[in-house]
Amino acid sequence: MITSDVLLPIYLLIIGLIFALILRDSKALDPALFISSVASVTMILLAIQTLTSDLTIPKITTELQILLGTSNLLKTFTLSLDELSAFFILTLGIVGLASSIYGIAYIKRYLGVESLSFYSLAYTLFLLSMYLVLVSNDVVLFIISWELMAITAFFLIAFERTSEVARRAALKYLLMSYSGSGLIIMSLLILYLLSGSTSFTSLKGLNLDVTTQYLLMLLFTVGFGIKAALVPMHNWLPDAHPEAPSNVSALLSGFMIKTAVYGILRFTVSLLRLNYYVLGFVLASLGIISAIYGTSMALLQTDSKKLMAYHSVGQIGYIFLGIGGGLMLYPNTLGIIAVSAGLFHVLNHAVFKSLLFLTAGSVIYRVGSRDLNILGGLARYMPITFISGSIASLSISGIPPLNGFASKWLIILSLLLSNHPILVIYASLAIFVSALTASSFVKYLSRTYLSNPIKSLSNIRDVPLPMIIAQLFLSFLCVLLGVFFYVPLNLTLRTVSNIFIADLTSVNILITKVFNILTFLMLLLVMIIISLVVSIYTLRRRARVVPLWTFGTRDSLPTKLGLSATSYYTEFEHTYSFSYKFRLYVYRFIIDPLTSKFMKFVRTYDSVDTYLYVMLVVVDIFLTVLVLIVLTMVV
Amino acid sequence: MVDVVKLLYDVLGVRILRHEVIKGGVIIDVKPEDLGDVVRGITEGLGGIYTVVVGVDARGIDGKYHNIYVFSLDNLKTYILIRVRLSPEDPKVESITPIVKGANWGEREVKDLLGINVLGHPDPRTLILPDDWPSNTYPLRKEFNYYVRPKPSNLGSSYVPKRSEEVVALPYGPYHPLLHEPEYFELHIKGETVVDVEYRGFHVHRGIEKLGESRLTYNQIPFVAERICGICGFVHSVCYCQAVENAAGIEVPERALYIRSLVLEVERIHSHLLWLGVACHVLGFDTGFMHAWRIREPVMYLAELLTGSRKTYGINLVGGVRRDVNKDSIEKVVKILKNVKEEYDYFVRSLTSVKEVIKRLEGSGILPKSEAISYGVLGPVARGSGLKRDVRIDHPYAAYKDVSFKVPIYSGCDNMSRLMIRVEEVYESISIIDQLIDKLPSGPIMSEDVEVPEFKEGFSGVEAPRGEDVHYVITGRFSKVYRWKVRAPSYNNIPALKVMLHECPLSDAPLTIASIDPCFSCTDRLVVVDVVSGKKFKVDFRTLARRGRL
Amino acid sequence: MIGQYLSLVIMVLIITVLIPVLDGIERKFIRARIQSRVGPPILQTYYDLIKLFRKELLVPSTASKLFIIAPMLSFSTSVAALFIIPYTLSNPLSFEGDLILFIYLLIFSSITALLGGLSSGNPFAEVSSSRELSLLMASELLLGLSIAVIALKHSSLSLSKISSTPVITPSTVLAYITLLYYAFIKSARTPYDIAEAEPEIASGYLIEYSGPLLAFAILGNLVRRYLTTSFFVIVSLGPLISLITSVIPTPIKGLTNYVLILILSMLTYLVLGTASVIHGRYRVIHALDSVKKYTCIPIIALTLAIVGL
Amino acid sequence: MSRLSWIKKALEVGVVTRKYPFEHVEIPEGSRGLPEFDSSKCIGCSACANVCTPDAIRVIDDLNEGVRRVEYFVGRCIFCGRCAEVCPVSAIKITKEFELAYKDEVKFIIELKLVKCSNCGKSFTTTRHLNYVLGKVGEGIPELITLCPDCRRKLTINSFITPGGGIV
Repeated sequence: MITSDVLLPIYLLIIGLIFALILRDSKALDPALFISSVASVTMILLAIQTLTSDLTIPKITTELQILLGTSNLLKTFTLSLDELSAFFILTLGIVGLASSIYGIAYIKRYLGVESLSFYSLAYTLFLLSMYLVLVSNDVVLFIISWELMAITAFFLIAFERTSEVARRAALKYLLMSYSGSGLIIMSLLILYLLSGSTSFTSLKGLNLDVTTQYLLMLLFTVGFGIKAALVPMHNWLPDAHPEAPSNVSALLSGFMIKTAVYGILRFTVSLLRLNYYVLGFVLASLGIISAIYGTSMALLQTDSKKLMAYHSVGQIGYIFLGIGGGLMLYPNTLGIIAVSAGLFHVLNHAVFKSLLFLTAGSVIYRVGSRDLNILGGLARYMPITFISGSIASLSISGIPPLNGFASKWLIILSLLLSNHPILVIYASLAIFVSALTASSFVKYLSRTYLSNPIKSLSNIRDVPLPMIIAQLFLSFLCVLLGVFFYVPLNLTLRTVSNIFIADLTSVNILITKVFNILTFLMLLLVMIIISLVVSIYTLRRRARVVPLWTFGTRDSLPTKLGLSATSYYTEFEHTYSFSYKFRLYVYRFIIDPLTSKFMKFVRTYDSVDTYLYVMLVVVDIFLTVLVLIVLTMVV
Repeated sequence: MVDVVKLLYDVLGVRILRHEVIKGGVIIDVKPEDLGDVVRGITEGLGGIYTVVVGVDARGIDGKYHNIYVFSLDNLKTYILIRVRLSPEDPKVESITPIVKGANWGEREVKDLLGINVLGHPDPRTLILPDDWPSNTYPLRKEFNYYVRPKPSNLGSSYVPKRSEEVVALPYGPYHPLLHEPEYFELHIKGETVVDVEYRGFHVHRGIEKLGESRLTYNQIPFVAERICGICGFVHSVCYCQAVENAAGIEVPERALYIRSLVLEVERIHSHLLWLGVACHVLGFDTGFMHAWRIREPVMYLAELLTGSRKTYGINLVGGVRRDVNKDSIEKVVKILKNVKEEYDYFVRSLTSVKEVIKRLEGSGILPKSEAISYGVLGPVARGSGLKRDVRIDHPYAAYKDVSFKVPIYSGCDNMSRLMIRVEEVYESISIIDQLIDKLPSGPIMSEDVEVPEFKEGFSGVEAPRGEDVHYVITGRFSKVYRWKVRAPSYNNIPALKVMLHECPLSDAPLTIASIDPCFSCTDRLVVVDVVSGKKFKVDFRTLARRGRL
Repeated sequence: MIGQYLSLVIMVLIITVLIPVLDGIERKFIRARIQSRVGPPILQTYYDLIKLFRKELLVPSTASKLFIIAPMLSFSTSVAALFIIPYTLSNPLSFEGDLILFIYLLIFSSITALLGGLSSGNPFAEVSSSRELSLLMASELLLGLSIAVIALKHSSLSLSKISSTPVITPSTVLAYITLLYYAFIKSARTPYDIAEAEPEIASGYLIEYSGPLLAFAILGNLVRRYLTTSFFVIVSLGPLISLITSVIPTPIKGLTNYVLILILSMLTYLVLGTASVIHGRYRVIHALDSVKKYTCIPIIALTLAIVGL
Repeated sequence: MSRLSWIKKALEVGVVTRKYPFEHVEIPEGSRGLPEFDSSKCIGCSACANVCTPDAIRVIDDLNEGVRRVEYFVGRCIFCGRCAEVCPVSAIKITKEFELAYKDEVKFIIELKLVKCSNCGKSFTTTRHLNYVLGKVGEGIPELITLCPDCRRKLTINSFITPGGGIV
């Protein structure tokens, strides 16, 4: 029974795949997406079941038979499902569910332009590969599914084949992620050679000498860092994520980049137990750098999805700050809390970031633009989108009582209290970062929903039902996870304790302390609700609608009135230019040397159609897999 | 004077059809087609600076329309009035705006009010008339009665604001906390920086000139003229009286002249103090605002003491003044001024301690000297850009020839130098008043014969707190003026804002606008109908009250 | 337990009632006095608010519902923040890290007000919110660093703990100074009222508000102003008060603490008011520059704290 | 000087504004306020009406009642005081009264009797004016006094013409 539990989503998704393969264009979309949403639900249930069943039950493991190459050689991979993967599966489930439901309506806008069956194929495969990454208990399967994820993501990013920007971005992403996965594969090969077995269980308790440890640390950090888009390995993300269809970008930003977090926790922390302090220091530093850098870059964006993409960099930074900080203080209770807060932020970020991308998608769906310079005034036409968008924005800015606040609060709190000078400095900077986040999202809200539209908005109404459902579902989660945050926190704590084999007795003190903030959050929630009700039901009665105060000009004001998104925070940028100078240096010394090569590729292949790239990619993956198989055969 | 005429003939030669020397200036007649060369000759050859364009419906005199372009030769202490006579059927003349930027408004005004076509004007939009004013209706033509209120029509000339597509606009006014009178500035901004500005003014038209030409008699006009401006009203009445006196060749008694200068200087002091207060308020420094006005209050009392009224003194008549000053009021004046000077000194010194105010004044609202000349800016604005212009020196009037004072000049070209000039002028005015009081001659204050012959031209300038105020009068029959033209200083200064506001941070835009001490009602004195509502605009007797409220 | 909560509610109510009076006092005895005016009566703020509540409520046609919701929301959240402050140097609601929550609530409240203004669709609201947020970002850096110092020195982030354990070292003193400066910035008085700058952008994000909504917006501003001030008082002067009142027997101790803190907060409020009256308004860039310049204080403080001073 | 100099000044100056309506404000001697009309002196010569710039003073003859009304409307008055200057009998005095806000339009109305022309019966001026002129010219030609200007002109012309039609 348990076995089938793990396999259930896989089966479902495979059915989805079959649908996508056999059915023609638009007919393929609905069943595939429906099935994938069902699969997501099963994932959620599965994860919850695992996380809530008490620790004594052994980890669910199962065997997956895959036919490879010629029929005579048969390979069995073991899948496993422990708390760590369960937690990530939960996240995947939530994001997957939302984006699948959303996609049902959203992808229809590509009807006749792009092949929808192709989309549903790639999408289902994408979900499947991510799920496999999380459950695989075997190096080879891990690598295969990892590569599969990379390619399918590539296809989804380059979904709009017509747009050259998308193709370039996709290629950039692909090449970078290959260089990343190359490193990962390398390090996994090393491990394999050391342990002599491809199963994770054999890696556990593998004792490594110092040099190997640092080597692996480096390889893993860079390898996964590229996937996670940590500065300075980030620069594929702001190009790639905005180009994909919005629900896919939700999946990309919401979950795919977090597989890197999973990878790091899985290999460097859970299995190999590398030197926590050094690793933590590296991760935390990279984290805070990405947080500051990504957010301050996001401050300047005039493209809604690019803005969010940069925020993904920033928020990943937050996550790594939490985890890294936690690792630095490992034996300490605060360390446990910090790591679990980091994990918690993974969940929260998945929720609000995918919600943000979905709202941006809804705006694109109706208005057809994501340029903040010309958008505006949509709040009156798309109220639900506006509400969910603002909830998400407030949540990412860490506004109580929403979920973004809970995890940020825990991260900052645990780091500040840890009397560790470096971490304290990092935490204080993190407060600064959240102010930046808030400002940039006020810009997003005002330029998208509130202030004067530059384009005249005629007969714009709110988005179709599936999209609304997806948005409301996520916004509801934002509030729920924020107010009752100790529930998911318990899950994360448990996960972490399982990683570290740490006992939770000391941690429970915090849980008891949490009581007061709960009462306070309740108070806050009540006050907010009261003020909402009062202002809507009493004040609005008395409201009299008058034209906008245009300072007495007789003719209505000029069309382009107000502040263009470009000119928000120019003074701030001017004054606090150091953080932007930093960008300059990073580009000059690190990114440009790296990217220039990729760009050369791009230019050479630019004239050719996307399929050429695909060919290259396919060949590449075959080679990698072949090498792995051969190796496994040899031993 | 003769040498001026000679000079003119040297420069312009046969282009001058005939010339006529009037008090304080020379009128030369030229052919319309020669106008461009003549203007170029005067600006480049003689260094004349544009003053005003006057359009006259002289069909009652010689059956033609006249356009009179006035230039000021500061170094020769005289005005040059270039007159072109235009056919009554379709009056048209080449524009001189390409040569002197300042003439932009003047020519558009003539076009609006007298229907004199200006060919080749760079910006031939409506300036003064409301957007819905019926076409071919020209208020200043004699056949147009002052009480007529034409029906608004959309067929009429309409004002089209110039807006480039990529620019983002912020509306400043007509009703904005900064502006105490309705004006519309449209600031085109990039980030927090102003890149361009559109101006739409003349919301406060009261038809005073038309009124003066049609209804009022010589000695009634001073009282109306005083109400052109709420702050420097006395300047206007003095200027009007001088113009008429120049035209009629009336000799004004010495004592009257002294009293006029005395009151003028008092007015200058209170105006500058008022401006200082406003500047502080605009810079968010209300304490300075309150204290500036606290110091101003005794000056107002002083004005009331001398003239019998806080504002709109109403002591001017053609040929002299109505009210004499007596011994004890003189003593009071001396005492109060001494006190004011101390207070003011303290105020200025402690204002320098407010760093952020100083920082904002420096380097904002730059008006380069070359632009200043070409726009023909006046008063503190000109002096702040290093131009040495002061009517009290260049075209001496009243009693200024008898007193010695220095004209502060700053070449910073920014708001700071404009402020400093006003600051120093207050000291100067106080010393001038002291001198006047010492030298005050005895005698009558009103000349005996005030006979005014008809169709004589008079031109006069007075240095208002905001700069040179100019009145031009053609005397008429039945003790009424035939044409009365008023040109307030702000009329020349406001167009220069386009230059000042360029690349100026948004926070300093209000300060820059305020730094020319704009007096919109002076500028807008003209037509009959209010632009915004198209309704009649009552003559506002309480301008001071309005400004006082701020 | 219940009694504690009840007393907390009562204390908060008292303060909420006093805040407009405090503003009135500032207007009458600080502003008017220094500008040598007669000034309004002390209850003027109340009269204004009452008048506003009576007035009709105008909503621009371009506005969304948020325009109506926001003022009351920002007011209620700032009132909620009032509940965190340990008035008697201890607070039944206090918990580890309520300081962080307090800060985020402040951000929340001010952001909501801005969003409300923005939703009117008036360009000046946009300009002002851009200014306000630039200032917010700059000042949060300042705040974050000084909080780091406090966290290092007190090794606690619960306001009631901090306020009841005196730690006087160079670094903490510097941090306290920073907090005072922060309160000055956040009080949105001159020279830092760039977001409302009457003559420049016509009171910015409040431009479209009128009647009850304006009243709520004003109340929200006043409460926030008081919050930042009392935040400084609690963190920096609280320990001293606890030293003084440690001798007093328990039953009246809480009351004395409350009264002392109230008085001190009001005094600080008025001092800040005085400081603002003799300042002009900064240009936006100057304001940011000044904040940036003073950021060195908490940086020094943090280095000192790390060194162990 | 430092910023504190402002506070120092404020403390030394004290409060300078006044609670005006509740406090009396001293205005200097000879400042011009509301003109006061002495109806006993006025002769209805309408000199004041001629010089009045804003038409605050109007002179209207009511023929069927046979009176001349001198109306003064304070709402239009600009308090220039010209009327007082030109009044031949100094019936107008300028007071220092400046609080002029009333509910209703304040009007001073002086009603003076008109004299009818002894010849054509047209009423041409007020009795008082006539007496005033009499006082000025003294022993004039009393029979002409009661005639209106037109009749007077006619009479004078006729007096040159002999009954025969020839001119004297």
